[in-house]
Amino acid sequence: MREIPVTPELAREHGLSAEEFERIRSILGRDPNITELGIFSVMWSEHCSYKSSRVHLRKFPTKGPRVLQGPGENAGIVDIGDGLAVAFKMESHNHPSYIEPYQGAATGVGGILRDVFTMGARPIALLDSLRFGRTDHPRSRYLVDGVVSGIAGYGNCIGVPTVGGEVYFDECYDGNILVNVFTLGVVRHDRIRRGYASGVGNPVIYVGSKTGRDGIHGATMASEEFDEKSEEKRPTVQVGDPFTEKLLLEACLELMKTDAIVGIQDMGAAGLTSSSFEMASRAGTGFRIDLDRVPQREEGMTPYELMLSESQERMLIVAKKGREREVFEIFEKWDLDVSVIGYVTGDGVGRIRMGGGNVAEIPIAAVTDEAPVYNRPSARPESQDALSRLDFSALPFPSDLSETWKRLMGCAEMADKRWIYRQYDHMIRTNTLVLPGSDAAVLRVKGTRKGIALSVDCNSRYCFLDPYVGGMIAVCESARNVACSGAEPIGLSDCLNFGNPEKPEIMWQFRSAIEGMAKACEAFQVPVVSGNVSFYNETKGKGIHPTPTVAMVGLLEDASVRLVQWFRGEGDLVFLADADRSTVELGGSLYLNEIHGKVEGIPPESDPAHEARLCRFLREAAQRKLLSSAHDLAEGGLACALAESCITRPEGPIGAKIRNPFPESIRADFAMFSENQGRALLSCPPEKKAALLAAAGEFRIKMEELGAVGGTWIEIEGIARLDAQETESSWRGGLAGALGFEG
Amino acid sequence: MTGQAMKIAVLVFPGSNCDHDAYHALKHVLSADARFVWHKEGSLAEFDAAVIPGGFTYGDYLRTGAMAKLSPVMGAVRGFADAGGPVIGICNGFQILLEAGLLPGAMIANESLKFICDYKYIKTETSGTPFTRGIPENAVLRVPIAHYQGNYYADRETLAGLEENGQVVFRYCDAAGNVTPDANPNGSVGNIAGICNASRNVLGMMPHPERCSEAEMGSADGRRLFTSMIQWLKERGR
Amino acid sequence: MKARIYVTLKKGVLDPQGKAIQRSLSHLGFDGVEEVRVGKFMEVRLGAMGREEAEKLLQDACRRLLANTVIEDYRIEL
Amino acid sequence: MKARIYVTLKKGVLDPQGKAIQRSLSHLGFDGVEEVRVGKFMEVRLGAMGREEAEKLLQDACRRLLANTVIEDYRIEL
Ligand SMILES: Nc1ncnc2c1ncn2[C@@H]1O[C@H](COP(=O)(O)OP(=O)(O)O)[C@@H](O)[C@H]1O
Ligand SMILES: [Mg+2]
Repeated sequence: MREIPVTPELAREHGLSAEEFERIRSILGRDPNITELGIFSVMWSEHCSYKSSRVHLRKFPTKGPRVLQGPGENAGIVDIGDGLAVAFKMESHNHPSYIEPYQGAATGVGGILRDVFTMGARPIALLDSLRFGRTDHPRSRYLVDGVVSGIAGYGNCIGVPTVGGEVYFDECYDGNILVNVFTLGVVRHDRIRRGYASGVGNPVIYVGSKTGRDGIHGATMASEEFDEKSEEKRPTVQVGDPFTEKLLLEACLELMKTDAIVGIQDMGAAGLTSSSFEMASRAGTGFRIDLDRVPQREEGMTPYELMLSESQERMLIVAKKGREREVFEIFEKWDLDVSVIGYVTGDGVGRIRMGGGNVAEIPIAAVTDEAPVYNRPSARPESQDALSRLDFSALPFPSDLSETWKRLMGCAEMADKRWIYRQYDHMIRTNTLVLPGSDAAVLRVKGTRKGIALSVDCNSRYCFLDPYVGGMIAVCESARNVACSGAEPIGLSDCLNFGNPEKPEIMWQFRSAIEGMAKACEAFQVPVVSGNVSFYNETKGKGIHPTPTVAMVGLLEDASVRLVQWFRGEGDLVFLADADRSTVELGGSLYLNEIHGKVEGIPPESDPAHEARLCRFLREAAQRKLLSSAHDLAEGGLACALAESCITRPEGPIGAKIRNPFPESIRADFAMFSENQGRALLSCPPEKKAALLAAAGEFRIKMEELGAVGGTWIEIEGIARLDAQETESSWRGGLAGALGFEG
Repeated sequence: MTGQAMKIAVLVFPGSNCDHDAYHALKHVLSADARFVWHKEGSLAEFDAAVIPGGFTYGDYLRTGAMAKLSPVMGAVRGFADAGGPVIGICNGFQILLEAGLLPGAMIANESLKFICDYKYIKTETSGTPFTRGIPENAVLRVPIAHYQGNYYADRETLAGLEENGQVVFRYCDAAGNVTPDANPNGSVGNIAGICNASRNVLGMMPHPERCSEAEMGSADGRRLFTSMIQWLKERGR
Repeated sequence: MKARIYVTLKKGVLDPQGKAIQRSLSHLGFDGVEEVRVGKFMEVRLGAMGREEAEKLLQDACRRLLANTVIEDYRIEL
Repeated sequence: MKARIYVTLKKGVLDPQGKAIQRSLSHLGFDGVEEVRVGKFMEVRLGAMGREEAEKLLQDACRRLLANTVIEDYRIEL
């Protein structure tokens, strides 16, 4: 085999800076060979090393009485009592999904599932958070169709329900779509497994699919900006095989019932490299592996290719010495490849051999702990000022408020998402108590009375206008969604999608968003237990809106008290739970964007302390069974939330009549669509009114009785009204209509 | 109850994924003695009934159910059915029964070429099967579907035979029980959602009764199929 | 030895995929395409064996697994 | 005019279907089948047009819709 000479240029092509290359040479005391260069480059890529984000990620609260595993492992784990816990994580597959939407999204699902079942948990739910370019962008239709089919193709086949998500369309994602996928699994405390390569002499076992030349450089690809040439990187596309992953899932869970293994980790980004080095690093050990023993799909693969391949559906296991037979029997039963490829050593060095010779020899700690950490310069760009200077009084008043209201209900952002979630099996495993379509999905935990509520949220317009406030709101909104189902937020995972971190203004967005999120987490006392960072979401220098998506996990001790967002029936009273204030918030609002074509202004004020109280109140009201429904107010404000509570009911639409809670001095369009935070629209039977108001008082939540459910009109007295049936049909067809799909 | 609960096999193929759901419904909701049976088993002799659950056996690669029909356990299913044992194939289980020739016809992709997961209504066309004996004819059930290939096809002759013998068990309909093109989610010929064999002891259906066997899941209509079957077994005796 | 197997839907069996492709093509302005039928195409690598043996083996494989003769025809090319 | 289009996975791209089929065949005792790669095969009926025009049209259709050139190759037969 001809050795490729390693030069500083080659290092640069691998995404390593001159300083980083020097550092590698000084660590090794010599020039790295090509395989070693490859290993360093993927391990020190943004994707694996978090080199630009680490200093800021430390600001998140990650501890709490329920936390069994915080960030640093493949997934975070939070206790839900009764000896059970939930393991969960969110991850991005943005770049691969732009290049090949079906396979990119599919392998994104495959990857996040492995992250969760490698911890010993059985995945029971998926969420998808999607962002595409304008609905009329020539590529959007193709991308939406491909991404949704890809998620469906993988998730449905492996049998994990996709129970919720979100989708947005904005010009800023034209060239950089976001595909973030979240998985949650349930695990018994005593079955939790971690990625540790401990015990000198223990065998290192490769299981799953054979290795091919898939996605080599996938990890570094995720850390590079897009340019014209990215279309040429195509052969690195990985193809998902959900069937094999289903076998892998069952085999791994079967294996984890035994105590034959000491550690396990999936081979995700940077494949064999990251799994082997990270497992040894956590355990403070070393390893020796022989690449000739790696099951291979293609001929003539080099050590470089074998170490960097991102072939899917593979795991690395460290078993107890002498227990190999048990591992083999299980994987052979499930028709999967299994091979002992090496063993654990005690000297802290990773030694990789092939063809009888050493092909790489690297001190583990040098690759992991000594990875570069950057505190990159950050600066608020002056262009932010102009954004906040919008003169709202100059906005034209709509000629027909009812028509404007109806138009908002049918726009892609508000419209029914059924076209998407109908393609996902959201019922399999028979746990989904609240199906997609409400603020949060609720799943039962079989064998207990408990329920898990899930929601993923981020309003990136707010984040664009003020990343600190936007980050805070993302956390508050996801918590509110979960609380509207009656659950207590107990932990979250995030996916931080940003532009190029080498630009100070992007770094400013990033750190501000994190600080805002951290502030809100503290108010809720909700820990961040896992997450993911995706930088370089830029095309030709144009970045996306900062998009820190938040997936919130909530717990209901008694799932039978769960709530949904739609009104139950005639005669129920309608209340607005609010903070004590009457300002108008239109900065970054849906109304401003959709009707006036502007993303400007100051985003709504967020008061995490109030939000936390509101959530406690909602949970308490659910527990005392005081409510018929609870719906959080978000995009489109009170008017849109009211209409949603009327038309999203599975039984068909119903009307409601309420009064305008804002003072008359405020413009009617502003009052209707103002996006004040910390509000929820509630309904209850008249006989529970007194008890409900008393409960609100206990939590210092302002409650305004606005009206009642009934009739066929959705009406805000004296301002506007909609025919419930008509509104429902424009809402229902809005998404497919905007994208030109058949409903 | 004559003491012992009915012993029901829930077959497990590589890629089955509604196996746990069927097991849960039978065991925990209906208190039957449900057992998983691995696809390499060659006999069902000890069982009173067999369920072929939904899923993506062999990834649905090539054709749905194509590779699963070759598993050893399918030989046992054939023998079990020939001897009059009740067999119910749900979703992918239905597709396997078609591929194996235990039921006539074939499945092609939904007309929309999209996977569809949703609640639908089906009309019970006959009470003359072990699975529907407790459900009045024309009764409308609310049941979920979840499939990409549920577009039932049979040639004209086969279809005529099915209709004549009353082997069409369920058809997609609207909430009021009208069998209309609008109520047909996938393009199935004659709105067919489920059929049985000539001896009426093998049922294949695309909707998922195991997913709607408990009220808290949104509908308990599916439970009626399982209770019918268990009642039938009891009356038949061992 | 290499072989090719073509599996096509029988005449008269609805082909939703073909229909959808035809429709998409016509939306894209490819009006000249009047009909599309989608089939499967398998490239098979066989171990050392004679032509006749190969033919027999593949016939058998098609009947037992590769094609569903209720709705599909197949053709083998050696 | 009739045309045929063959769409196959690029070399090196994983073919989960082919893999599973090969394994099933080998379980069935068809040991002689060493590898299976699955592709698509489309039979297209074209309106009245010349050969050259047809070739051009189908090339275009393949690139824009019928093949996913990120992972697939295609071949047109007129
Ligand atoms: N991409 C998606 N995948 C699955 N479900 C989705 C997706 N987008 C939206 N949904 C579901 O549709 C419903 C409405 O979504 P959305 O308008 O984003 O809710 P909210 O404003 O309350 O966060 C929710 O139940 C959500 O889970
Ligand atoms: Mg909401």
